[in-house]
Amino acid sequence: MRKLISLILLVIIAGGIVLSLKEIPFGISKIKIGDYYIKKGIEETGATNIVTSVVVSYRGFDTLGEITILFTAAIGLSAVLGTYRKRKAGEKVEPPSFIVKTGCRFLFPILLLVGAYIFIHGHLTPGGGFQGGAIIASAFLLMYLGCEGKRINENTSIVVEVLGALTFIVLGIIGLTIGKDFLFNFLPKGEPNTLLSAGIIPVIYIAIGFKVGSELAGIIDHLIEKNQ
Amino acid sequence: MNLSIILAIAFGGALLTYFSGKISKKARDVLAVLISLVIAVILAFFYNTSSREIFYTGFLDFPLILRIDTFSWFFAFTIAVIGSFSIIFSLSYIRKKGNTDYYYTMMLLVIASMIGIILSGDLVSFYIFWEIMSWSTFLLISYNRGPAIAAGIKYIIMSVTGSVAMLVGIISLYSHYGTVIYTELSGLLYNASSGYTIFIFVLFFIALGIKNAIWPLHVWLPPAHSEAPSPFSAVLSGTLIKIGTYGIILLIYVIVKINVFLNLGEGIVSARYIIAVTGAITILIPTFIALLQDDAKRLLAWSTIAQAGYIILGIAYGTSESVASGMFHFFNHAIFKALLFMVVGAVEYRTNGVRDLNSLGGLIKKMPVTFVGGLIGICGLIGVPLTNGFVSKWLIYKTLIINNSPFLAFAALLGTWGTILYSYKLLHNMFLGQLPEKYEKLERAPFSMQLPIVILSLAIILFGILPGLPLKVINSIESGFGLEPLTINIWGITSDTGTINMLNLFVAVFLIGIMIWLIFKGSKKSAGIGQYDNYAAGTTVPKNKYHYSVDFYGPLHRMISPYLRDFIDDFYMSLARSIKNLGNGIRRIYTGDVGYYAIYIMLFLALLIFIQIKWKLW
Amino acid sequence: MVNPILLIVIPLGLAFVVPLFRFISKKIEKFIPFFALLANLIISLTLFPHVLEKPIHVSIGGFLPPLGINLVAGPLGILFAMLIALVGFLVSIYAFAYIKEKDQEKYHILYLLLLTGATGVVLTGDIFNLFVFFEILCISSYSLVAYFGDKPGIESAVKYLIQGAVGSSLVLIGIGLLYGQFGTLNMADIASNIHSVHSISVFIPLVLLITGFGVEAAIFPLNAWLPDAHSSAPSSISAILSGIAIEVGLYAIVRVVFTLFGASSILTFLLFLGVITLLIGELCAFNQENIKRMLAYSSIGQIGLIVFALSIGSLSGINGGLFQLVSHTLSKALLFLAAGYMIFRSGSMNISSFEGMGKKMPYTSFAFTIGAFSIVGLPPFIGFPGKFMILKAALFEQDILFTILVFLILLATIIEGAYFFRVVQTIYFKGEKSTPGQEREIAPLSVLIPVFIFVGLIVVIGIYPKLITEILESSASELLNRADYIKNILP
Amino acid sequence: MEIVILILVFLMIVSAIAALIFKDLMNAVIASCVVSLIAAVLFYFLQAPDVAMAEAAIGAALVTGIFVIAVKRTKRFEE
Repeated sequence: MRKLISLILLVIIAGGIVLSLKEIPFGISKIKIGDYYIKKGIEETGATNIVTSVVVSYRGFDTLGEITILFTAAIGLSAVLGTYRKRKAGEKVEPPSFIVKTGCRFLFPILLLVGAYIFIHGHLTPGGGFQGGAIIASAFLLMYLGCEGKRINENTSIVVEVLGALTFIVLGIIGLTIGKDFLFNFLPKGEPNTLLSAGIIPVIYIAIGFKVGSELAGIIDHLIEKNQ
Repeated sequence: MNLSIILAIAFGGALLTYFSGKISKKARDVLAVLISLVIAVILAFFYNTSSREIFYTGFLDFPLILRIDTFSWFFAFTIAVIGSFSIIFSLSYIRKKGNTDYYYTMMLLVIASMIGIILSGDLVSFYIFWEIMSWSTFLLISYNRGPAIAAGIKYIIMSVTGSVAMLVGIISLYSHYGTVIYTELSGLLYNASSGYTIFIFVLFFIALGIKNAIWPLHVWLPPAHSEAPSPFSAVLSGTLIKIGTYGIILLIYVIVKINVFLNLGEGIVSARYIIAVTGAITILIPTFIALLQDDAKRLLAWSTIAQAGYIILGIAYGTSESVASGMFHFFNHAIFKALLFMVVGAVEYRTNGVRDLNSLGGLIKKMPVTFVGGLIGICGLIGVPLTNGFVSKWLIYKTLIINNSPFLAFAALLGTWGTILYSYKLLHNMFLGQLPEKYEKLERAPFSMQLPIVILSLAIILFGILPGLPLKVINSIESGFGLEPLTINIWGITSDTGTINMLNLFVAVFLIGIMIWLIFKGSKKSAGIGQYDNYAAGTTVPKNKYHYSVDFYGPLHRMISPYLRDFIDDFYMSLARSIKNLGNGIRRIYTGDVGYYAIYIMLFLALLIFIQIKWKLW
Repeated sequence: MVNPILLIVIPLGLAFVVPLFRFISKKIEKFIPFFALLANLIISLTLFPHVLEKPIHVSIGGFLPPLGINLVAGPLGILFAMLIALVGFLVSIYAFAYIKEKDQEKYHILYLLLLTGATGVVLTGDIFNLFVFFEILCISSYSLVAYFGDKPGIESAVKYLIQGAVGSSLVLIGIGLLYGQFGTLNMADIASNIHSVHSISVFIPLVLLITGFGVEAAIFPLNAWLPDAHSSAPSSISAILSGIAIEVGLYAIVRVVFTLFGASSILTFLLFLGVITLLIGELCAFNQENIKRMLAYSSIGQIGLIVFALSIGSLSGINGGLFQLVSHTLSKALLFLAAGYMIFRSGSMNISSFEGMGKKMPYTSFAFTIGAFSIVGLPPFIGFPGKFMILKAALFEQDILFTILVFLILLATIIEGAYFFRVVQTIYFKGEKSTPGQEREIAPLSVLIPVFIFVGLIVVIGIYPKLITEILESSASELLNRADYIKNILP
Repeated sequence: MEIVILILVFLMIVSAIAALIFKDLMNAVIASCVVSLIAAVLFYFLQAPDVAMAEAAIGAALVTGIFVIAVKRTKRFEE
């Protein structure tokens, strides 16, 4: 009965959304802000990857908010798990097999490298701080799976996290103090398509990469190390 | 002198009293008495003046106005005087109990807010002071704990119900006429449709009727008056419920104006008759319920409702004599009901909280002054000639009879017979008959209790013999309302249809008294019987086996009690219960299962979408 | 003039910094929210006179709207920012003594983030940015509800999380649809393109947004999370949730309905919804034995009243609704704080365990009484002008429908009075008169100071409502003058 | 090209339904991982490499990992 009702309700809602979607033209460049970004993005921000220029520059404030959400979630998780830690006695974790162990050890540095590559080149190629950070975090996930007993240093991860976020905010405030707006791109934009271009965008993306990486790794750490 | 200074003294004094109590108890007592007296004295100086001032402009866009004229002076002064007597009475009464700082503060706050209500010149400030009075009263009613808690909650719920109704009325008037100032409002309702006038009337009457305890709205009063501390009961009964009376007069004669009021409806269904009949019912039912009470204060509480019925009857009847009787009776009732509550309070104080009429008795020798106060009080209550109650009751009977309202007149007379019965029961069961053994060591009431009792007793006699004093004030109020003033002199009233002259009456009573005294003196002396002389039926009854006060009026009691249950109270209680059950039922919506909660969200959304797609409502 | 962005950046930056203090001293962290919110309070107060003249627009990153994100510090936004900073500041003082759990650091971070999110929501001029800050607010409140880590806390946090997540996803879908149709996320830009909500393609995003934000704003029937969450959270957080979080949800709805969509046609529906919410909240609270649940249900009722007032749609209606909002924020925060400390002392949330508190904790009891009277709407406390203004606005419509709704509202007021007075009686008059050994236990100063500042505000604004009516009036006209809002941002 | 996308979409729907139906939660996690992976591929086809990358890294890798941990710590089979 309950399922049926839910189904009916969802059908109605979906119908409504479809009706609304009908009005939206797909594939036609009617999206006016999007058009502007594509046309003027590189010129205004210096980032070749338009997505990055939108994420970090045009809508950089959203990105600041998003890393805050992530931060909030991580802190909240650790706050809840930190107080709600029930120890199950005698729970044994099976040691990983040799293949897993070797594979993980082999992949760990490579993943770190890939992650770093992605966020450093965020303004040039697809990807950026979030993706790079996630890849780094998955490297740590592998480390937890493959290497028994190893874990990240909590203090280090927190310092990295905080510094990453602070870099973002400080860069924003510098923009403010030099008389322009918050998050103003005050560094020289440089030549597009080179690593040292797009002003503060790569700096922010690197900071985000570190922050996201350490944060997600911290979350994994909290989940796995519940029985400490 | 500024009117706002009175309020500043009253409210500021209340707070100051609290803090001074933290320093010194003596200083606080002195301060409390002083403040209440100062207010009364200042108000006395305002006699026969009229002024109007804006005292505060900070509340939204309403300039809050204070005004004084004879009408408000009369009420304010009565309230201030009764209030200060109650505070004097409290001095020893409250000493035994805890939280004295709190008690005095709240008492002064109630008095201050009552004076604020009376002095307000616009409905918004009227409402503000009204609400302050409501909650400060609430905080004081429950002071005695125990059953007082239920009494307090009943009071405040009814009071809030009334005041929200009144608030709608006030704002509705404001939205129609753009003003809440009495002088600007007055007469504006002349052009309103009678439906709207009735709407306003009903809304205000819910509030004023609850405060004034008019019959189906009275249920808060008996528990509240009987459970409150006695000096505060005096304030409650003597003055606080009269705020409702004040409001009714204000509504009928100042805001709506008499001519609109008299033209509202016709014959039996006119507003005038409906209210008057309600007043008559309020006299009848509570009088006989009072007869059934065994608790002294509860008896007085029911009696208060009944007496308020007389006042309403007089006011609503709308002739100049009836209005005068209503207002005069208000004045008298304030005096003798405050007095009676103080008498009961003094007994309660000395007997450590005994109010049960079945277990008291014979205190006449132990507390003679209190007894005399009680005697004069009930004389006033009954309306014995030479007491003030006589004049006001005479006026109402006369009006009702000559204006051809036999049913109302009958109700008023029947009410008086009932009053005689219950007030005799009160006096007898407390002071006459045998003295129970446990009270043999009883002392007299302390001076601070005797003083207000004596003064109020004297006031009853004074205004009984010289009714012209208050009637002069009432007369000038009436001419302000557009009613024809009565022809009065200091001794009474003269008119074509009946003259009352207390001087003649006084002389007559005096002579009759002398004659009776002489007859008694001359005839054979009857034997005096001591309080413990229980010789009956050929044998002496042991002292404590038989107590004459128990089951007073027993047969009558058994006869009428089945008809006089407080059905109204039962009705309200079942209403409260059903709201409670409704609340418990509705709470089941919140099942605790988050799956349902998610469905609620989806349901809400789907419903909106469905309605829009189907009917294009928005 | 100060840049309003600092209102967001300062608490946000400080929240990020808090973890570093563990390397210096564990004692400092609890003062961080205090200073951050003090700064916010000062900034919003200095902005206040400027805003009354002309709303301040700040674009971020040097991109003019609608290209980049912009902040709109209008009277409404600053009013809310001020309220958030004020309540947050006072509650942060309360937390000095109240929060004693081991992971204090995380409490303070989450607390700051919650308030940052709330401030962001009320200041931003971009619908997606609003969503982002809304999420910060929600996520931090989920975890703060579970902060004590006891079973009811975790359970209600999870329920809150589920319902909140449903709501957020609806909001996100709505924003997506809006972006698809109008190709912009700037609220003024969208607003200038929306001409009517009659078309289903505009109506769907509207109801999605109302429903989504309605979950946080606790409108019936979207409010099932509230009684659990508010009652099992730490009392300081309950105060913030009741005083700030649901009001911010309401702000989002109001902003969407009035500014973004200009959807006056849906107001009648919201009118009824408000009254239903009010009645249900008060009826549920009526027979409640758990004090915090009672307060939580009463919050539902109050929100219903505010929704009703705002949906009258006239200037005086919105004015009254905003006044009631301020009054509810102050009074309910006070009630939760006072009740919180009494619960802390008596060890139980049952109302009957408060017997004799009037003697044991005189100051806290006094404050609770003031809060209760104010909520019920008795003069001279702040609740009275609020209720008065709402009734005035409703009756000025001179409509029989409004008269009926007013009577329903007043019925709810009576019910509300009944249960609040019952608690006041329990505190003062119930229980043994005075048993020996019942020592007076006066709450610590860090509890009494914020509580009494609340009491002071309640009394002062109650006596002198003009203190805030000016900003309320310009806020109300900001909401109603949609064209001005658009013109100011997109000249 | 069109055909490939259609097959992918079909596979995606199948694995989404599978994730709902499976009683063994570990299988369900894997199925949802497949959904994410296909979504990532589809994003790539739709010329959104940034989103594809995020979906692959977060949806397919991290979330799956976290789910696996969660399932291991609670019950493996749905009742």
